[in-house]
Amino acid sequence: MDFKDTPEQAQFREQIRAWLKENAQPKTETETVRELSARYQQARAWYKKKAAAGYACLEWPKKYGGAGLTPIHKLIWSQEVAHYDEPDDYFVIGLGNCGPAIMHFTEEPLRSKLLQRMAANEDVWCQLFSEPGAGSDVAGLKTSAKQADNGEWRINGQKIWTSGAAHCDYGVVLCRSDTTVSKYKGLTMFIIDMRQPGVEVRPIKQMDRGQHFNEVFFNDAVVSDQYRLGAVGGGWEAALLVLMNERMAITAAVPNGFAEFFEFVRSAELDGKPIRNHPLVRDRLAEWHCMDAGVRAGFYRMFTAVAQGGMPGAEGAIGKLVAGKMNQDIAQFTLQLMGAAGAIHDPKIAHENAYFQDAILYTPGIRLAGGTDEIMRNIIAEQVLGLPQEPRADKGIAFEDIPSN
Amino acid sequence: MDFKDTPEQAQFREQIRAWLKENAQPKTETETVRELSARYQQARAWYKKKAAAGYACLEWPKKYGGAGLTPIHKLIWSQEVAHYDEPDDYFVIGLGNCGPAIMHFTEEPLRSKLLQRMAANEDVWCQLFSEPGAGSDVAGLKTSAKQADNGEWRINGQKIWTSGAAHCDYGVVLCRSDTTVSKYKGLTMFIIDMRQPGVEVRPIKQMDRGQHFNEVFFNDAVVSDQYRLGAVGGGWEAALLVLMNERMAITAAVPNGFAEFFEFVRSAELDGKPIRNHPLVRDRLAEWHCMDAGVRAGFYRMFTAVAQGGMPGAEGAIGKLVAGKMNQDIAQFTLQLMGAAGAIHDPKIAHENAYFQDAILYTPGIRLAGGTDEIMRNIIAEQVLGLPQEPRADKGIAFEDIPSN
Amino acid sequence: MNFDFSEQQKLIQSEARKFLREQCPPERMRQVMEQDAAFDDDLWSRIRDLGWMGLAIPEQYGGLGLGYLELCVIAQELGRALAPIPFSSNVYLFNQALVIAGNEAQKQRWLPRVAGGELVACTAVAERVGDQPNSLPVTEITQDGRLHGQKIAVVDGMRAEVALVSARSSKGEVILCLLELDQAGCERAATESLDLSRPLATLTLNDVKAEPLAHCTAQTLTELYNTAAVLFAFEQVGGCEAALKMGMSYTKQRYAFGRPVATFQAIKHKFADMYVAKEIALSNAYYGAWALASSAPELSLAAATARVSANQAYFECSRENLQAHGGMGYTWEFDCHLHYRRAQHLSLVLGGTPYWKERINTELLRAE
Amino acid sequence: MNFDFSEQQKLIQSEARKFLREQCPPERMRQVMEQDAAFDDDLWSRIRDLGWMGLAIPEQYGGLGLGYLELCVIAQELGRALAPIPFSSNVYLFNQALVIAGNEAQKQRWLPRVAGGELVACTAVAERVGDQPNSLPVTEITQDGRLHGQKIAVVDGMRAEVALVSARSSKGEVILCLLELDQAGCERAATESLDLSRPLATLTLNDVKAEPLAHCTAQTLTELYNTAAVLFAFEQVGGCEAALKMGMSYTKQRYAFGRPVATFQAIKHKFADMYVAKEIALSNAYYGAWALASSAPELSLAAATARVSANQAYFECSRENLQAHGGMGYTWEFDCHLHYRRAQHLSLVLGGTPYWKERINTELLRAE
Repeated sequence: MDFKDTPEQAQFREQIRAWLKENAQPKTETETVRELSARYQQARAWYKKKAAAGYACLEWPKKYGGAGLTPIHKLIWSQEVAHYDEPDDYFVIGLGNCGPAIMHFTEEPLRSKLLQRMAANEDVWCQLFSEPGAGSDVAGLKTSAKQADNGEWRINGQKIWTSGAAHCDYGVVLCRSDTTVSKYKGLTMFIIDMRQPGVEVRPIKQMDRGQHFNEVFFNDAVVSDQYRLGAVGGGWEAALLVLMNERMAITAAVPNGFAEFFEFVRSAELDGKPIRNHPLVRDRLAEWHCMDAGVRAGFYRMFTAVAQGGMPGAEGAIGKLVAGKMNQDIAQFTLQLMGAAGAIHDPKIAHENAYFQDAILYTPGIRLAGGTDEIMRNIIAEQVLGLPQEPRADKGIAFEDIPSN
Repeated sequence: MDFKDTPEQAQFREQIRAWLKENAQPKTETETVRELSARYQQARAWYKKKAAAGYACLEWPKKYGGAGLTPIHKLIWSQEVAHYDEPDDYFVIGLGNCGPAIMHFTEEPLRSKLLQRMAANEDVWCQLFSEPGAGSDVAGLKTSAKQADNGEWRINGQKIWTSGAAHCDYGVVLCRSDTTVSKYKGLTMFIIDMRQPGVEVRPIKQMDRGQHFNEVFFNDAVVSDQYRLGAVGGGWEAALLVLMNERMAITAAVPNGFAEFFEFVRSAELDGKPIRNHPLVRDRLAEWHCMDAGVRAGFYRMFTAVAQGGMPGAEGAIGKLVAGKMNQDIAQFTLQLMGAAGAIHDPKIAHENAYFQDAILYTPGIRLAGGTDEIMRNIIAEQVLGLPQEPRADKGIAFEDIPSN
Repeated sequence: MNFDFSEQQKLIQSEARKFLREQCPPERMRQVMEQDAAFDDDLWSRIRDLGWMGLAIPEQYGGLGLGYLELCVIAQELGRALAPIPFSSNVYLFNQALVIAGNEAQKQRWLPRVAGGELVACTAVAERVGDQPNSLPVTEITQDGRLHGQKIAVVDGMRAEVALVSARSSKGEVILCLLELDQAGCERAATESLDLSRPLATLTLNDVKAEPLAHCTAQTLTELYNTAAVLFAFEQVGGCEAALKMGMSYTKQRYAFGRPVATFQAIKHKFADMYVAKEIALSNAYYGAWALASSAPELSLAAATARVSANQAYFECSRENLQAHGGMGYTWEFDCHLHYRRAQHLSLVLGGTPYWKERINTELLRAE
Repeated sequence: MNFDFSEQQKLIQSEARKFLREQCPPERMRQVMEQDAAFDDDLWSRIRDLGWMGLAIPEQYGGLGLGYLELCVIAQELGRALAPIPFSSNVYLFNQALVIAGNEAQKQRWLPRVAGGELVACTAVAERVGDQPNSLPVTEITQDGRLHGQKIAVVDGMRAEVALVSARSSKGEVILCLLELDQAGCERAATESLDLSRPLATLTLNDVKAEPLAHCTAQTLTELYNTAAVLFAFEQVGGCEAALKMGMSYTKQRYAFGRPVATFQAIKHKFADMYVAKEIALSNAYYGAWALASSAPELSLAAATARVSANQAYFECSRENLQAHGGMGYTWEFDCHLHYRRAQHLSLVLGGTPYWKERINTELLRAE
């Protein structure tokens, strides 16, 4: 049991450390959490820079524009780049989720063309699964795809929570192609050109006033059958492949607020006294440290499993489930300590650049995005612990007969 | 809004105060929580004493041996008797649950005979609903009642969690009289003589080594049809009446541990320092005070509603749900403060006569008895908030076809 | 025992609820938030016409001469309706301060204007992040009544005409002063609030003229906050009830996996827990109302208990209502965040939970 | 990075698990509880034959000369099996104390007997309710090595032949001494334990002869407890896993309302939460194992972190396993309370959660 790199890993780490030192932007003390959508240009510039140096798509085959390395190299990259202020994960949905689906389901020459453009960041991709009426229950989606006699498909409906859709060139869209068969059998997946007629993107205003997510409306958007991913009616299996890759895309852990709280405890005074001496604050510091440390050590375990050729387990689900509530609790606890002034949402007045005021407003989103806390617990219970499903009200009947709103 | 009695209530309160002062045993500082079963003789003597003075069955009609007063008088009695060390609630299951069922379902002269003997504590009654395979789901019970040609019923099966069954003369037992109809329709309720052949009582050893509860085995126990309570197949409705009376039986709140914790905070020193000055202890004291105070104030609201002729609401369910977990948390928190010595279960060494060591072992029972925490939340969600039931796997099919263990 | 509001009080409450359901849908709060307005002037004037501002003010000062209990039921409805108006600043705080510690002249000057809804007042206590209501102010008042200092997190401070300001007297004690804000040396700057419908200001006071409350003692601020805590608690409980209802209604209509979301046990148990928290807060608020209305010695403990329970219950109810809505709950468009923001605001501006928990301890462990 | 046990260590673990599944079903613990025995002598001698007691003891002292990591996986299995034996008293504490601070003569005298399972040792630190591991003992040791005082909550104290006793030296510092218990002036009294299978004693020491650990410093006890905390954490995590498995298996078989109890969302989410707590504790225990095995400077923080997580996880898992069993979980007959009692015992005897949380703070905020 050790934390040592193999000689080859150590050499790779040295190499990227040197490159990052030269090329990446250091973190600054005054850094504030910037809205993702505001970082688009920076993300694009950073991506081009790392792609030029050969560090994009590390684990993709070279023929698709990758570096032909392994998931471990990607993990080492993630560890090192985390020390810098670069939005390295910005395009993860396209690269991590859509990329493997394209690799798996398309034929040459389309495959190489799409992947090379994606790897070079010439095309940015998004994933279009969730709908206003199908969030936790993604497979309950209703956006319809109907095939015409000439083989083309017409897409109608609405998707929601599409990250960065306004900047995207292509999307992977899951549609219902048949309502007369059971829920999971009537789905088909397609590539869609986000710039084509019949596709309209509208930003969603979040409760914290950010606008990273979008609604996407399809109004007779036409897709050629060549852009179909997987079999007609095989959309759910294709979607599972995408979602498994989401799990595989070992990105930085969901922000849990511990680092900011620790900094607050180290440095803040309240009512003229250093709060680090307050036993209640110390109790919370220890509590949240244990959760933070446990999630981090869990990632080391996962890293090791992947290095040994295994698959990541439930670590991501645990990390996300813990992080959302913990970050919200940290924000709440800290604001309450601040007293009346906690109600002021102003980085010039509030501690840590108003991190905790920001956090009280964005943490509800962590507990919802990518699966609610409740869905995470379902996943852990059923997929990790193997507990039986609830009796299903939507099983064994045609989709059109399933009760819905 | 006030806490004043009406003149009539004030007079009644004065009267019982004077009587209690003369007759009831005062609380002592060194009192320890005694096992319920160990208090049987004391309970019986106390009951006889209060019955002789006319204070038993306050809200029952006089013809059945009661005092012919109202639920308010009973509440006033409960408040006053709570200041003394008397097991006043000892016979509540018979009087509060079985009594009203007898009143409702039997005919004269049986009715008066049974009730008068119950009111005089000549007969002690128990309630036999739960079974080893039917706890949370009481209506899933399997103890069978089959009617012979002569009209008599034969009872076979096993009941569990019967309070004080070893001391009981009669019981109200819920049986399955028909397995070919749906779950709630095939039940019938009876009176059973606990001393008759075919009825065997065995104590259950609890995890805290107490033995208040029992298993009761029925082996061809014969019951005359005259002892049937309600219609054949009408057992569930009859049981609901009993359980509603359980809710009506406004007894003292479930112990939540606050008083003991408060005393501990007031008086204890740990590691040579008074713990009342420890901010973490103060945080918990305030937290648990709020819950305790809220439950108590909730009972005042209920008292008022009942005084105005209304029905008690969810206050009992809330009080029990809060008390179980809170008492367990208090015990855990306190033991942890005690450090290594917390592991010693000895009233001569541990604080508050080892209350917290006792409590860590009995509080799991509070969270289970009379409906688990999960069932309490179901009740609040469905019966108080009116939320819809889950899809039912046991609906609309014959009992014998319902999956069970 | 009669631990309930009277029929008359319940009638006032149901009328208020009906009025606010019609006149104060959540769009009202949204408008104030989106237009960076100070408050809803239109609603304010309608409420003035109903006489609510003078409900508990004696008739001799232009009020209706009713009591605190009537104010409690109104507060619960204002909280339920998320009313974006300076009612608490005027009625729970400014008005109460005069009632508790003003002399006749001060009362005659200000109470009729509060009762008539003719002014907006604010209360300025905190100076630094982390200040508690009992922190000794840095802001000083000189012997001749001149104030120097800075106050932050002043609710309604941008629109108020008069402020109640805590200051350090020449004896080193806290004193509450009346300060007319429209004078030289008095600067205001807006600061963003978590609850955008209840704006905050920083007041910078440089040699400005103020007048101490005539009968102010070292205990006055505590007494004032006791009263306000009970009334805030009723607002918070009203908010809990609205959030709970919103969540139940949404999940009953919304389907997932072929059944209404409200049929899932995780969701039902969430609502059960919200309800328990709300009921505990409500019962504690009742006890606070009784203590307030009967000037009971238990008021200090009852008020702190009501506040802590209400802070926690409204946070839980608003947070889990949002959670029960799923992704839609996170949008600006849905109303979930209105309660969530209001819950933050109400739990902070009178001092946070740790301060009030310490107050509970002081009371419980007093005399020992 | 290789943050996992080796194949060899995993093999030791699976062999241990197999052995204990056969040789140490819960009835073993139950027998000790019901017969008021000190421990399971039969199991103890079988384990001795397997050489587990000397696993991490150097070969020169009769051990196998393996490391801490091997001990960690054995600990996890002992915890899973609820083994009612003085393994922790002998191996994690007494043996470790000698390794850390004994001189060669002391090691030669005692280690071979520990390795051979020939003695039972105990550790006596607490004196009063509320004492923490860092409380200065009242028990004194004189210049000529005589002990006076009383120790409580001494695990295995009724059967031990030798005790490791903390005392106040003439310099007023904590010192650890070796005390042979079979001498005049040394009295033992049994006190009931929450975990009846791990009995406790009160030791009264009246002018008894003891010998300080030769290289004992003021830090020795802390170092010793760091090591023990990591090993205890593995026992606790093993217990968590057993409790979780027990609950899942029972609720999968048991029906209510026509379906297995394990299909109810409230029960499934309960297990998910237990699993999350257990995984966090396990990951933190791994980190502690790494720090222990590599003598890393992070050990102090890692050990405290592992302990706090393990204390909380085992309480939650054992408590909610019991809850998931419904009424049957509350009976003596069912095994749920065995884990619940053991969880209490393990979380208390090395000092409770508040002490270890404070240790985390000390480490996190050190150097500032």
